[in-house]
Amino acid sequence: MSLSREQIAMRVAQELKDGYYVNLGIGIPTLVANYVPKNIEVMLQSENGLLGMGPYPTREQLDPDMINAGKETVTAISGASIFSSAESFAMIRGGHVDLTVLGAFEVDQNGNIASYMIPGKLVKGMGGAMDLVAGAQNIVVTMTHADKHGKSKLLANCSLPLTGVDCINKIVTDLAVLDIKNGAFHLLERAPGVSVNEIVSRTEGKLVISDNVPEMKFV
Amino acid sequence: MSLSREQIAMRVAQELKDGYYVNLGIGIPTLVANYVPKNIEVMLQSENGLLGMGPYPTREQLDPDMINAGKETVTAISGASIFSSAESFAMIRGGHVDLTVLGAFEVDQNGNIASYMIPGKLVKGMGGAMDLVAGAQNIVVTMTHADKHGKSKLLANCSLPLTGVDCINKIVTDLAVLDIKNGAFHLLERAPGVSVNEIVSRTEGKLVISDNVPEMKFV
Amino acid sequence: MAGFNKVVTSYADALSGLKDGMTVISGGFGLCGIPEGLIARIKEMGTTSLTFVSNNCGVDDFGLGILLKEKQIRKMISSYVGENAEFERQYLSGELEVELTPQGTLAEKIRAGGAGIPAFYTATGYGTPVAEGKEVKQFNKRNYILEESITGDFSLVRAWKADKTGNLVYRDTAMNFNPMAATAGRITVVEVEEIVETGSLKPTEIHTPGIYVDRIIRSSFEKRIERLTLADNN
Amino acid sequence: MAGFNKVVTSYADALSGLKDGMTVISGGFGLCGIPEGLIARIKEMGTTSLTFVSNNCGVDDFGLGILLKEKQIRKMISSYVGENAEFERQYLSGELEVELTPQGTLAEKIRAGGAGIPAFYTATGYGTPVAEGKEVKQFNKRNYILEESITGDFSLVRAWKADKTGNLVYRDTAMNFNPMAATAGRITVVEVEEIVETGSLKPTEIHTPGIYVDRIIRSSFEKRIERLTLADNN
Repeated sequence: MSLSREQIAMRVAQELKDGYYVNLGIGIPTLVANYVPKNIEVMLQSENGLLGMGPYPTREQLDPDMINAGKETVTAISGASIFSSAESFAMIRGGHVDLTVLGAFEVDQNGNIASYMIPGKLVKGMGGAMDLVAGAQNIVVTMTHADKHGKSKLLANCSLPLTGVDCINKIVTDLAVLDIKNGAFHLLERAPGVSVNEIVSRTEGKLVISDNVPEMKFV
Repeated sequence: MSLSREQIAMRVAQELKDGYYVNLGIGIPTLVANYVPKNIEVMLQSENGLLGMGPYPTREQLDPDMINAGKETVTAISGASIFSSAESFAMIRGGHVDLTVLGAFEVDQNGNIASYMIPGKLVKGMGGAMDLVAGAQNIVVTMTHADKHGKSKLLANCSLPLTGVDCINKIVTDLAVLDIKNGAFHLLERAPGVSVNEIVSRTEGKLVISDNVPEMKFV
Repeated sequence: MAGFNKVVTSYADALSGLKDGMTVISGGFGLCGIPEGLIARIKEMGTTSLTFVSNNCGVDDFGLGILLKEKQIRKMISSYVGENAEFERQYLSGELEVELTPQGTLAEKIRAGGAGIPAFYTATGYGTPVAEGKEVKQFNKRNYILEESITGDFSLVRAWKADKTGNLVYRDTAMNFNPMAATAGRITVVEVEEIVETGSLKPTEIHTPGIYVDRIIRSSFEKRIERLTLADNN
Repeated sequence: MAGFNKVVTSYADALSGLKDGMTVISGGFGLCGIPEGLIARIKEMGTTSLTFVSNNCGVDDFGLGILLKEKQIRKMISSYVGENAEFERQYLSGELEVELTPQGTLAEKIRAGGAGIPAFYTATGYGTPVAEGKEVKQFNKRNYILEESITGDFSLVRAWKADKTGNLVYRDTAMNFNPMAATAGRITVVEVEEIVETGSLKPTEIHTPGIYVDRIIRSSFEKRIERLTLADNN
């Protein structure tokens, strides 16, 4: 059975390591913060200028001057720092953020990503997504494996305008965990109860499958 | 009679305007701070990262962590700010400093300046001089009109390696105040008791002289 | 002797010299840290054909949205411009020109403008629509595009505290684009919550040195929240 | 679980991994704000063929001068290298390579290195020996030269206070090149006067966010004064 949004977030959270600085995009990536393993510490970076983002505020803590990159009211944890947008993207562009998790419309077998623009629909802008995919050491893309019509989002070549080229090497979908290398998707894990055949049928790009593809494990 | 170092500094101080942010180089330029007209306020920038430099400290104020760009111990005035070298040169390169006063070995009629290197002698480095001449809105060069052998320092073409090109438009020497424009020095004022002829004889570059060249005035 | 007292007491003085067709850089991220009173005053002035450089464009009835509504903005240079129905209408009808710029590139373009750097290379946007028409160069076998800096005729900044000489301190994430905006305006106008005695801000705790600031006006702020999110138990 | 505790208690740990031939960026201006103990430790380690990126090179018996004396430095990238007789001797004899870089360009090259910007244009040095071999480009009819960024295998930083997560505050003009150095090292080591409780530094008053810092060591400092100047009546 395909994973829920929460389960995708839980699987992504297994990619976190102790001491990581992490930028979480809007949507499923935001949920990852709820599943940080108990035995590690990570610090969340929000690209509007906050390192050490905490949970949503109580009514008493609520402050219009404390928001995250999704424009939600938030808090800061002990050890947080606050800085300008130029400093924030110096961190991101300079490769100091250990892991970025973000959503996408499409990813292709060459590590290209399309996530900000569907021609014909209103263009709202890329925000910080282009900087994040160009700058992060490590990127995990979260998305559904196929759209609601069953059309694959893991393609040979992205059809939409790109957010970045040759920058994605890990994807967690509702069906599978995959690496991208040498011009192909490599199937690493499948969602519990999902067959390799189903993943094959939902993947348009070149897919490399080893003899034994384990099911994802959730603790 | 030619001006003393103090008199050169006094004349340069007349170029200051109320509200000016000013960077003063080492040597005669440093003395300018002693002659700021009583009815105006200026703020001194020191390129190691201090805006609002104050006088030398008393023994009680002395602090090894408070120095100026000449590595001298200094103080900060009320309203001072302290910042990184990158921020300091953002101010300088970005044209936010209103006036820079610095010394030179040579200046030529095209506004080129040579001030950091004499081939054959040890090269100690340009420090911030190249940034200052490239970035300041307004530059006053102070120097003796000729060297001790009587050789002019106001040339048709600088002979030494340049610190900057086409950037100097005002010079205060021990003999005269001059502008540089349209490929020539323009004599504006002469030191008290110094004849136009003496200035002509000590100026190698093209010199434009109006009918009446007033003596400098000191209040 | 005015010296370094940059405080003005009217919005007319604060925005004196702002004219049709000028480029204005504004701090703010969403509705957080925006110069509310200066924007409202531009609405009153009726200045038109403005180019605004701002990460976002407000909402329909707040922030830069109120200038859009009055058709005072000709062009927006922004990274994200959702949340605004009037924006959408003007953009689709061709009344409004939009130059979408990645957020980090936008921040760096404004910083570079203030710092006298006319252009810099970045990997951000290489191979995407953002790279169209831009020079590409390789460094260490990676491709980068050349991005030019931005300066403004005016910069509008919102800060928390200022002293009279223009030294500024920002409050929490209301800082965002404001420090860069402060450096890149030919005339930089700052709207603050509080004017403090000169000398009361510690020199190493000043976010924006006064050298960048031309005019300061004290104001109070609505500080509208765009997305109110609270802890579960609230 | 180490989490974000970056404090080390020995210089051996602080400089673990430093090897012959590496590039090291060091904060400091003259003798002000230099990482005294880290430099002394490199002397003890005997690491050689180092390239040092530092505005100055100390004096004969203090600062980077002590590494020069031991011939541990192969190359200096600096803006000003006077005040040092041994430096002069090695430079004139060809033992020491020197790359003179304008001070503002040096600061910006290190900042760019930390910020993922491989190169930028500046007017500084155009038409001078500094411009030799560099690309020239016009923007708004003015000539600029292309300068490439600098990164280091190690950065050595001196700060005043750090919390355990590496958030740093500098003291007065001992700040100088330290904030840029902190961003541009593959491994950034910070020597501090005081380690404070995490949470005791106000988030908006932190000069260097901890994300740039890998190791912190507490030390005490001689803080030698290079040019003692006192008010006239002293």
